[in-house]
Amino acid sequence: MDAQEIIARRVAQELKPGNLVNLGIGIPTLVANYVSPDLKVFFQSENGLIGTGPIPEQGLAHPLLTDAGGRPISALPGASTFDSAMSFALIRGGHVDVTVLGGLQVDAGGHLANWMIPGKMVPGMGGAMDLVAGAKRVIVAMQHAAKGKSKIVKQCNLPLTSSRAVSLVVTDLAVIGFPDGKAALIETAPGVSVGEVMAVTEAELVVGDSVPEMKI
Amino acid sequence: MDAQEIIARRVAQELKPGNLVNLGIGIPTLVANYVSPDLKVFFQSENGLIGTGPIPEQGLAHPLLTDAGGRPISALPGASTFDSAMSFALIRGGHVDVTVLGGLQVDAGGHLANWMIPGKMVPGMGGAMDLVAGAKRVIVAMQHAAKGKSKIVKQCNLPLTSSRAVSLVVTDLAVIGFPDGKAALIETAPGVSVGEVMAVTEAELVVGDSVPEMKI
Amino acid sequence: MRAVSVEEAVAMIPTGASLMVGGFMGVGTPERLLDELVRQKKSNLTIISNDAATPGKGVGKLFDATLVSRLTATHIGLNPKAQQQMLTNQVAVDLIPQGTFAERIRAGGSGLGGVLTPTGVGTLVAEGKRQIEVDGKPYLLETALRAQFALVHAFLADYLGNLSYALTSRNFNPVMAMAADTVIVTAEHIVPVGVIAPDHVMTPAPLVDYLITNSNG
Amino acid sequence: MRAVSVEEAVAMIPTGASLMVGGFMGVGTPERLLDELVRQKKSNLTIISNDAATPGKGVGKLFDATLVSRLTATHIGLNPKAQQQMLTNQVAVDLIPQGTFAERIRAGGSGLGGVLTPTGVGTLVAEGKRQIEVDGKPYLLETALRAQFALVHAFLADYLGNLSYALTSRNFNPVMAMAADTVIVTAEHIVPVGVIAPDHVMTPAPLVDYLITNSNG
Repeated sequence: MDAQEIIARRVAQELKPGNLVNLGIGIPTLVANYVSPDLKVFFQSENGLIGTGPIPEQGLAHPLLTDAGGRPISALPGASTFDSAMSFALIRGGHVDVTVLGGLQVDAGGHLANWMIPGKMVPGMGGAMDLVAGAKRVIVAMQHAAKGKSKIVKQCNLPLTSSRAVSLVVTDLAVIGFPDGKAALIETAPGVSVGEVMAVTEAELVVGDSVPEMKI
Repeated sequence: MDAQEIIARRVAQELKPGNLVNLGIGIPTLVANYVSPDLKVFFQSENGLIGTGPIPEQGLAHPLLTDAGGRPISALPGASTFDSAMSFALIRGGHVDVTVLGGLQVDAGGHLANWMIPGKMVPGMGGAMDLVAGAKRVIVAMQHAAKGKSKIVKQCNLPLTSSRAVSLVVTDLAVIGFPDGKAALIETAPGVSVGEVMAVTEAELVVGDSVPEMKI
Repeated sequence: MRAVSVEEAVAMIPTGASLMVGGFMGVGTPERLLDELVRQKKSNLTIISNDAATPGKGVGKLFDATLVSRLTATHIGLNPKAQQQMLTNQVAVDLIPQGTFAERIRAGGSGLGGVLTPTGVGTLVAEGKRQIEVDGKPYLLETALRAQFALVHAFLADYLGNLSYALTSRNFNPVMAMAADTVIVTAEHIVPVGVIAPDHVMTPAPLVDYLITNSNG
Repeated sequence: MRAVSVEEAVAMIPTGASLMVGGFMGVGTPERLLDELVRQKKSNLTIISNDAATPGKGVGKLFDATLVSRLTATHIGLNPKAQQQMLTNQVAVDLIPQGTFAERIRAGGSGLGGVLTPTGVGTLVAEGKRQIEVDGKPYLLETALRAQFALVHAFLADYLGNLSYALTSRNFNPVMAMAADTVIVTAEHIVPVGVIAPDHVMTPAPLVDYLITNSNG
């Protein structure tokens, strides 16, 4: 199982029946592959759709039915469409149960930075700031480290996406939560020891007596 | 021609082709009777309809198609319906070209009081405050005097509906405008002299060299 | 979304609850829920509704049964019973402009703290409110409004909970369906998934918590 | 509403005008109006649009032709030309959160001075903005946004100007159709009055100033 699959499978377990879920681009998009249709989860595309389905078959793509990247998408039976003011009323208003977003850094207090690297081209935050400010639960799905550097940091030195803390971080090595506002190691990836996680994590992690392995 | 008909006929002349118009209850409602269908004026009912038509024939009333008083109404071809947030976005946002409202008092500065008499039962302002704050033009349609007392006063002693001045007042005796923020006599009703208007008006009126009669 | 009977739904509403009730002069009001509130004698209610309808109709039924202790509305001129209960201080009434009422509820459902409106500036409505200038123009800060429950009436509801409304019965129903902790819906017709086209859904399914399925009325 | 050709419509837009342009990554964008803006070389434009689309598509065409001097958007990551014009200061770009973008335009069209949003509090987005507390919670005051022209693309337009939008091409079109002095519309299909049912009209006719009637494209 590769790193992305570990992350996507583990995040999928966080979704509950009937949840309204918004998936960011990158690893978060893969989460949909591991969610059983029986769960009846609703996926929102912030360009104005609830009920997104798989990529349409050749010849069945409609130019006016796309995802937030402008790519053809399908709509499941029971889908609904709406304008952007409504789409973000749903997001900001707490009607999205779970959003899954990529991250550049998450710090020991659960703060996320995922939209800007100073000195580099800034493409814009799109819907990320509203999602972190408004969704009921914010889950960050990302690699634990990049170029050998921990992405779970003591304090973000990149600009924050929100002053609100995220709910959960799922990486290829661990699941990290923020009970009492402090980063805590909740699970380790299969075959990864607590010591191995600690060794590659810059932030201090609260560790309980026994840390279970992800069941994926 | 009775007082109400004089007022309604004269107000109707203020409506221009394609205008979006909101009529209040009472005398304002009568204005629709004197507007030619050729004008293609759109009438809005603030409970969520553009394109109100006449009272439906017996047996053709639908319980879910009503005016703001809850009475059956009809919808003309090309009508549209919407929720109350949209209805007042249209009103507050300046998309309503003309609103015609009843009045208790209008003062020399054009301020309207029409929602509350202290000491009496206060039913609520409904949509009146938004209409006066937001419509492009606000026309007050009312009797010039009530119980022998001028309703065109020096200064309103009843609570104001808005700090914004109205555009025009049409009464059974006169048309009064507010160029430069001061009440001015623009027209008199047929057979009514300038002197007669002045005699029953508490507010000072600016009067030009010649004041035309309403052409109704 | 869960399908429940009207009796079960109303049993979940405690005495003293705050309820947003859709409808405009009783048009687009979930009458069956109001009848059941009366039958189960849920009293001391805080009601947020455009108006008080008329005796015997819509929200008016709650005043007939003297179940209301607070009311936020825009106009109660056509319900003498509600007026009398206001004058005798049985009901504390907060009357606010209709556009402000709509925006406060929309803000409550959209995660906004409030909006700046020109409506009411320089009037009695401004009393006790913050006035904020933007580009030299004064506005009132009107804050978000929410309730524990929203009682909503749709024309069509599908088996997932997607809703559409007909003609002037839409009014405050869609904004209220976003501004309460729990949303309970009655519908004129409950239809299979797909009958309401995606573009015609006015309240998306995930917003609805309970759909009343008693067949009568 | 007046029916005009695309040439006449664009001739009304002066150089240096501010334009809201509907669409999301080019989906729901009035392409014919953009093509004609390029053909008539309307330069120095202030563009308010969710994104910069991609080169050759939607708003991207205006960057291809270097007609833009200011851009307010939420994301321009998929248009390298727009990015380059930002980096070389040919275009002054204001990037704002997408929900804030939607609300500012909605406020502009609804007569609101602004809204209070939690989005951006404690981030770079808060710089230079008023922070206002409501019930102890901090919000940013985000002010209304308007333009001289809104360029809107509908799926259906009827002969009066009523509009409906299809699927994800709705996006910012309805809010922009309320937030500009002059609203110009292209539609996939122009249909007789009555084809769009009253409940399915998303932009009521009185909001539309000009409907493009050239038969091609």
